[in-house]
Amino acid sequence: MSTRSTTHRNRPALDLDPVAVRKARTLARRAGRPIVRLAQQHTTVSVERATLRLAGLSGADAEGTPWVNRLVDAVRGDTGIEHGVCLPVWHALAGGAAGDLGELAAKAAVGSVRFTLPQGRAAVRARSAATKAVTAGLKRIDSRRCERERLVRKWGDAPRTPWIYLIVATGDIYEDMPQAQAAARAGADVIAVIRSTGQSLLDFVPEGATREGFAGTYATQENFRLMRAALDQTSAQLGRYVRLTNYASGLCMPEIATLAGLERLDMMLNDSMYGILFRDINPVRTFVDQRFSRQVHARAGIIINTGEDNYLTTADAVDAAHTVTVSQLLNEFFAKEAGLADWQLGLGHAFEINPDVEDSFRLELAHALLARQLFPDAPLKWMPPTRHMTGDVFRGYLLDGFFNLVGAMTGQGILLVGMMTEAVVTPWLSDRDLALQNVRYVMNACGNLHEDFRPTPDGFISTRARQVLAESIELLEAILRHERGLLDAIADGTFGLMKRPADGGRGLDGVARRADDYCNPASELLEAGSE
Amino acid sequence: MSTRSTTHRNRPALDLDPVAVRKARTLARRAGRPIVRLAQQHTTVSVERATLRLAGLSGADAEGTPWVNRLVDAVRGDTGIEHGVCLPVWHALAGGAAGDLGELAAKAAVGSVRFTLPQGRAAVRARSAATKAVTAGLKRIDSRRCERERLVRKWGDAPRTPWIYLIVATGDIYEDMPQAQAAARAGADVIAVIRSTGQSLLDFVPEGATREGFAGTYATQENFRLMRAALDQTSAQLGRYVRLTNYASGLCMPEIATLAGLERLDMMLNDSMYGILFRDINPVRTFVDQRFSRQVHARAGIIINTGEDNYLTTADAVDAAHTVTVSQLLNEFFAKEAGLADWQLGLGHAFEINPDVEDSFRLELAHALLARQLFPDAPLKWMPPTRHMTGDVFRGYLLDGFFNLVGAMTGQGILLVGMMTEAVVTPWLSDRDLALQNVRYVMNACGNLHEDFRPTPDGFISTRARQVLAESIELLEAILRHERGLLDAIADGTFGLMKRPADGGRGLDGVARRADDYCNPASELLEAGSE
Amino acid sequence: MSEPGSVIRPYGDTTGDGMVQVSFTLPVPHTKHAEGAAAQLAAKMGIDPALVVHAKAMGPAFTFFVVYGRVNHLVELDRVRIVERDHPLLSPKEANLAIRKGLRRRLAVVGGCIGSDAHTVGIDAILNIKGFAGEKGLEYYRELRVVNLGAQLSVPELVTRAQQERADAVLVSQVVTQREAHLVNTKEMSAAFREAYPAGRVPLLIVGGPRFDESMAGELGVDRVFSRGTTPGEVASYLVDALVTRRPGRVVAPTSTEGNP
Amino acid sequence: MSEPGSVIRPYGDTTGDGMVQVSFTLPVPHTKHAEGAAAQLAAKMGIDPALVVHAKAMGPAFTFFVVYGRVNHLVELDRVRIVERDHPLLSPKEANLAIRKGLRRRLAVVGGCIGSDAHTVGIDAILNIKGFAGEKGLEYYRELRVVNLGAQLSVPELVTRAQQERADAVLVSQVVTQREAHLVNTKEMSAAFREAYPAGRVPLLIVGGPRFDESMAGELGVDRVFSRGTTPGEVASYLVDALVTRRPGRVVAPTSTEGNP
Ligand code: B12
Ligand code: B12
Ligand SMILES: Cc1ncc(COP(=O)(O)O)c(C=O)c1O
Ligand SMILES: Cc1ncc(COP(=O)(O)O)c(C=O)c1O
Repeated sequence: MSTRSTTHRNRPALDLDPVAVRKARTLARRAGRPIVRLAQQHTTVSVERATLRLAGLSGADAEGTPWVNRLVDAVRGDTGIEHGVCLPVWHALAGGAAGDLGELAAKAAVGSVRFTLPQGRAAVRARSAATKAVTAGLKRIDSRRCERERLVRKWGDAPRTPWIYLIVATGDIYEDMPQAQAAARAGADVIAVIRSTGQSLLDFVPEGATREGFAGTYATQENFRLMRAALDQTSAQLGRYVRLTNYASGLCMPEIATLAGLERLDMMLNDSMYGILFRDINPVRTFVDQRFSRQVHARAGIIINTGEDNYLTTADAVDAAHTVTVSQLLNEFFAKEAGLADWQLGLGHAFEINPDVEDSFRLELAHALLARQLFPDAPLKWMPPTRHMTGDVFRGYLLDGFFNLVGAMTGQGILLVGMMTEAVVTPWLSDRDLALQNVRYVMNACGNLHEDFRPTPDGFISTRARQVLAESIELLEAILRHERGLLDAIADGTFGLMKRPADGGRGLDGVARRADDYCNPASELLEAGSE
Repeated sequence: MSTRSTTHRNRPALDLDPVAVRKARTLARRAGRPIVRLAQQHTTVSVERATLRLAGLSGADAEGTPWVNRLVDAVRGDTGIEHGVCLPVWHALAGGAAGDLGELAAKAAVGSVRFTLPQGRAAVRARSAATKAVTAGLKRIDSRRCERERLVRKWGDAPRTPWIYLIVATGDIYEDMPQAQAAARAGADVIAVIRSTGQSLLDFVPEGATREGFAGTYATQENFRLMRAALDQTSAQLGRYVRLTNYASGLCMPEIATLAGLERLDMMLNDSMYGILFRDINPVRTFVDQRFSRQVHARAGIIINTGEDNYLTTADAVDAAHTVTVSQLLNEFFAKEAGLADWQLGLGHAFEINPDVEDSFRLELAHALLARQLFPDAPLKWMPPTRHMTGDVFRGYLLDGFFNLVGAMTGQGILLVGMMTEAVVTPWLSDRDLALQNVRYVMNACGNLHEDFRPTPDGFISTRARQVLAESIELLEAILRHERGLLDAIADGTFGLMKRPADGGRGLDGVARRADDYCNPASELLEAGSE
Repeated sequence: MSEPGSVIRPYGDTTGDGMVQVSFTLPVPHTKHAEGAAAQLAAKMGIDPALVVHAKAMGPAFTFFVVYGRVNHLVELDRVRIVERDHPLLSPKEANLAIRKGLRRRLAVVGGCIGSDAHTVGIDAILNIKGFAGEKGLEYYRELRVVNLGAQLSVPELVTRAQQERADAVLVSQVVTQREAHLVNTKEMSAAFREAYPAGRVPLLIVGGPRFDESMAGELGVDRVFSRGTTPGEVASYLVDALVTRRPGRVVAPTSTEGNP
Repeated sequence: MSEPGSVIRPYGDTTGDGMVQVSFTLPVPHTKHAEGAAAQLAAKMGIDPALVVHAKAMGPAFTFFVVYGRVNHLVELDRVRIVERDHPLLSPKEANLAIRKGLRRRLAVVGGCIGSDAHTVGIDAILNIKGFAGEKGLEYYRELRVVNLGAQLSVPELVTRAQQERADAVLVSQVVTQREAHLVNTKEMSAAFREAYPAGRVPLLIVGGPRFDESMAGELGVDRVFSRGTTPGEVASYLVDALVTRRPGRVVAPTSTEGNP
């Protein structure tokens, strides 16, 4: 994103107090630290399954249950996961229980293997075998990253920022592919394949090519592969590397992150709290999975997209503006702690202010500039109006135009293209074409308007930005006043108005406190990358 | 418009050289002077008919030919119009040829009166009788002007600028009225009733209420009265004086201007060259009629709207930008010479740059700001995209939004609301409603954006504005280099690419060089108002 | 408003002109022939004359069209089918009173989003105190005991909770409609309730969402369907009418009338 | 491209889904009943299911609607009626050559806008050297003598000038369509020519404008109708075909074919 980080530098500067900015970051760090410790002290079934995927285990049984689930469940039954599955698994292999992981999983599935925790030299042997296997997986991810860098050099990168980000969501990977290719030809720099509703609540990753998602297509390794191949073909024709995005969030964050790395996806939706707030996934489960998945993204050179836009679909975009900023600061802290670099932080925000609010456009400018200035080197992800979109598609098309204008005037890095049918249907082919025409007009006609855009130091825009920053600091302080800090704050509905207690939510049973002898080569190798 | 002239004062200033500005005005004056002299040396059938209308003659014969035409044609047959029709007409009345003008016209129509030019005391008597009659007409116009001022005070004026200007064009005055009232209720500050195509080529003003215009409704005294009454009713309900606009331009400028004054219209389209360029009306005829009609507008307190937008429908809006500026300068000169005040100068310009041109939006800003700054106290009329509108109504709706944005950012006085169906049909009820929604959004959300809009002195926008001003000066100099100045320039296609020789075009036969004893009390009384 | 037999036409800028705007995509390359195809479709929709005012190629295989024209159909106002409210619209006060009087106990209402649907804003707008469009939600009604089960609820879960709470009414929201998810899920839900309860004892089943057709209650096996822009007051009034005014527990078919509102 | 019998449907986001968007105004106040009326109209247009996704009152007596839904009509590609070009598209060079060879004299072309229509940009785009869409106008063709009579021309004037100029072809533009002005004026024009000329000697009559239906030539009594986006080259090629390739002077009826382009 080097191009970008330069482009936005010459954006109009808000008059923000550097002391306040530093303070906000410090508070975010203080709120985040305990969560990181929590993450370091726990593992989850998904972390363990991701580790096995790195070690090369893939595929599913006849009912479509992935072998990684079969194997982890079996181990869990015998030894629990608190020691990590690696020692028992490679110990079993060493003991000749099976020739390879696949065979072992198959046997485990029918209960014909018992797992035990190796001790002493046996443990050392198991650990080194496991490390070898996992390292191979990480190498595959490394080579995919190099491949991306090579192809971007070969085919060329997006011509300008913001990158134009388009969604496909037919539910059928074979309809998705031509639509994605059409969108790329029409000018999209990034294609996101929306997931089928509810996949985030599945505690396994479906297998194979799928054709029957609801309002989206399942995230599977094969779907990833098919779509990336389709876009590679088009990228080659266009002489422009078209990026592919999918969603990590949910009960399988670590595994999906791993698959994304293996299939050379380029961006992943990965928010530290989305699963907790919007899918009622247990907070501890989420934070543990989130950290592992981000370490994998860091390694894979994948840009994460955070989900602050979601807050504004339930809370008011003016009243809750500071919750977006706070979430961005937390996402930044967690991301960097997990080893992600600034250019990998697609921090989210959205154009969701009620358009009937007086000066709404200038308020949007203030919020967008605040984010731009707080995170000068991050490729901010600017998201279009959704909740105030209605069946009046003409009005919707106009609103999207002014959303695009804010994007152009404030140097956003990634622009999620708005659809006039937002309130009606998942996007039609023609909606996408019209939407791109809208973006093209605004970028071409007004792309340089920022040169003439100079918010006065104590004008409406700067004042509003300072106010939001101040409210963010207050909120962070309020969070820290809670006995257990962030966990309690989440529990009492600080974000998006949802109350999520630390001991509630889905997937808690998949969490285990690491034993002292916890062993997970993946985590160990990935920690290297972390701060 | 006092409100306006203040609102725009705090608009971002372009860095223009005052010397250049002064020079442009001087050149325009030098180009205009000879035309004014030309106008002072001639009269036209329409000027004479307008005079009779002021004197109280109205109505038409069985075939619908207005009595003013009948009478003027008869006088012309006997004495010609070079002396003015007043002396022969009131001489005939004094001689008992008829009891009043109506009866006289009726007799003249059947050839039962002969007209002669009175001499000596008879002439004096005729002249003073005519003056008395004409003065009564002017008094009626004066009282209508006071009435407007009273009603604006009573009901209140438009809440802000730009005034929102909407068009109705059903062709049927009885469909126009409810649509105009609906538009006013929906937020229009000004209603314009488009004329039926080709009325400008009729050498008479139709009579009575009409229901069968093409793409517009005939401008008649009765239609004026009906629509003004309908809007008065709505204005009273809304507590906001809604202005009414029609078109003077054409072969009957002086008469329609007079009827507008008598029926309390509030604005009139009145361009010094539109008839010449776009309707192939003889230049001399146009300039003579134009001056008289503007003197009447001045007296009636009517705001004129000039037609620079039309140039850009045939010429390219970037290449021909300076022709718009030159035309505005000429319109300003002719208007002031005719006695109009700055607040009465609705100088026209339009958002007609090809939207695919790079930086088109900023070019529009540059042009709009140039006009704003050259004419700081004139209520500029900002007109929407038309020629680059297509059947893609979604794109059209977006373009209109950015047109509205320029209006808001550059402090325009009158905003002609664009319709998404511009390329398809004359506006539908729903087009108007959607268009107003578009304006409301932009004004409400971005209305104050100008506060943050600061074109740098040597940035793209200021540079472009200076360039257009420079080209305007060159063009004015080129015009003055012509032997007969402006007339020759018009003849060789300087404006809107149309070639219009001074001795060509429609209505030339209705022009006469004034004799030394030319007598027209209306002209004399109106001259008082002029510079 | 509409005396029997009264007909109207769409209105462009003149009474009776019948003008409409249409847009669609055809899976054909942009050729003159494609524009003819667009005109043919418009004609089949009853548009005559039809003006294809815009045609744009979207890639090699698709073309987008905008068509304007006069539709020759008549709208027969007295043949309009809508689901009428055949009961009074009550204020919270009146509703509470009616329940207290008529039932002498609080009504139990259980609600949530079933299937994979996670759109809770709609059901919350109906249930939460905060409410919608200035009206307080059902939780605000003293005589209603509201249990909001939130999102992505499985049907079995819903049934069990309804039984535990001895629910008089079950309110279900469905916002995602792709592949008719909302219809499929609703039918599954109503079937499950008929299975789990003795005939006639099934709680009042209400489904809602922006894309439902209110006249489909019968088909879906529910008592009432609410659509776009429903307000809590409308729901409360219906609950009182169905569970108090009429014999409690009895399943009421939606009155779908012909004619004037 | 379209083998006989091949049918297609509108495309929303899946092949065959038949999705379309419609908007219109009904002259009724905005009530639930009005939304039902909108749904009824959509149904009559063949849209089922029809979703009324937007309804907005415009004053007390009108409501604007946006409807989305699946139209059940099929587009029969082999039944598409369009006016084919049944002759080669010539370059100016080729056209000039054909005229010089076939006629041994220059073709006289008279053009203008009749009636009160003052929209000259269209006819100028065809006639003036400047041309349109990168193609030079007819004035650029050495073998064409072009007389552009401009705007707001009366029909008698046009006929006289055509006679004076011994016009082989007369080109008329009509842009304003309100109250069918373009059709009315065109019929008046063609009638006047049949009157003024001996049968069979009438010059080739061509009318054009953005809102004409090219298949109406017969009805309008002209030889050919050109619509939106016509280029000078298309017109020149037609002139050569009609006046040179086929027997000069002979009036050719437009070939309106069924089927594939
Ligand atoms: C907010 C929102 C979200 C939020 C939801 C947050 C939350 N906690 O609810 C988030 C960001 C999480 C989200 C996610 C997704 N969303 Co979403 N989302 C929306 C959005 C913008 C607004 C919906 C809303 O809140 N409306 C406001 C409420 C008050 O209106 P309402 O739901 O119609 O409810 C009213 C009536 O319908 C009725 N009612 C509704 N339910 C009930 C129930 C009863 C019993 C009664 C009586 C009445 C009733 O009363 C309510 C008040 O009048 C819409 C687009 C839009 N502008 O409509 C898309 C939209 C609904 N989402 C959509 C989709 C596809 C998704 C995703 C699947 C993929 C994606 N696009 O990201 C994901 C996954 C969600 C999932 N698993 O279900 C699509 C659905 C398309 C379709 N028709 O199938 C939409 C239309 C956007 C689009 N065009 O793609 N979304
Ligand atoms: C430019 C313009 C004007 C200019 C005209 C300048 C001039 N000298 O021509 C001015 C400002 C004077 C004007 C005035 C009016 N206009 Co006007 N105008 C337009 C506008 C913006 C563009 C038209 C244009 O130039 N198109 C570009 C040319 C190249 O395209 P074309 O005409 O379609 O021509 C092509 C084809 O049709 C074909 N073709 C056309 N003629 C012929 C002839 C032959 C022989 C052939 C072979 C081919 C051919 O070839 C051309 C090249 O492909 C349109 C809106 C729009 N965006 O379309 C309104 C529009 C045409 N105007 C309209 C109206 C109503 C008027 C007015 C009556 C009222 C008003 N709105 O001001 C006045 C009075 C005009 C009159 N008396 O006729 C309406 C017509 C509505 C209708 N369908 O009836 C429109 C559609 C705007 C609207 N929505 O109200 N207008
Ligand atoms: C960060 C993030 N993750 C995931 C999703 C989608 O999650 P689900 O698949 O649960 O709908 C979203 C939706 O907007 C998101 O913002
Ligand atoms: C100044 C002026 N006068 C008159 C008209 C309309 O004239 P006509 O009635 O000849 O179409 C226009 C059209 O835009 C105009 O700009």
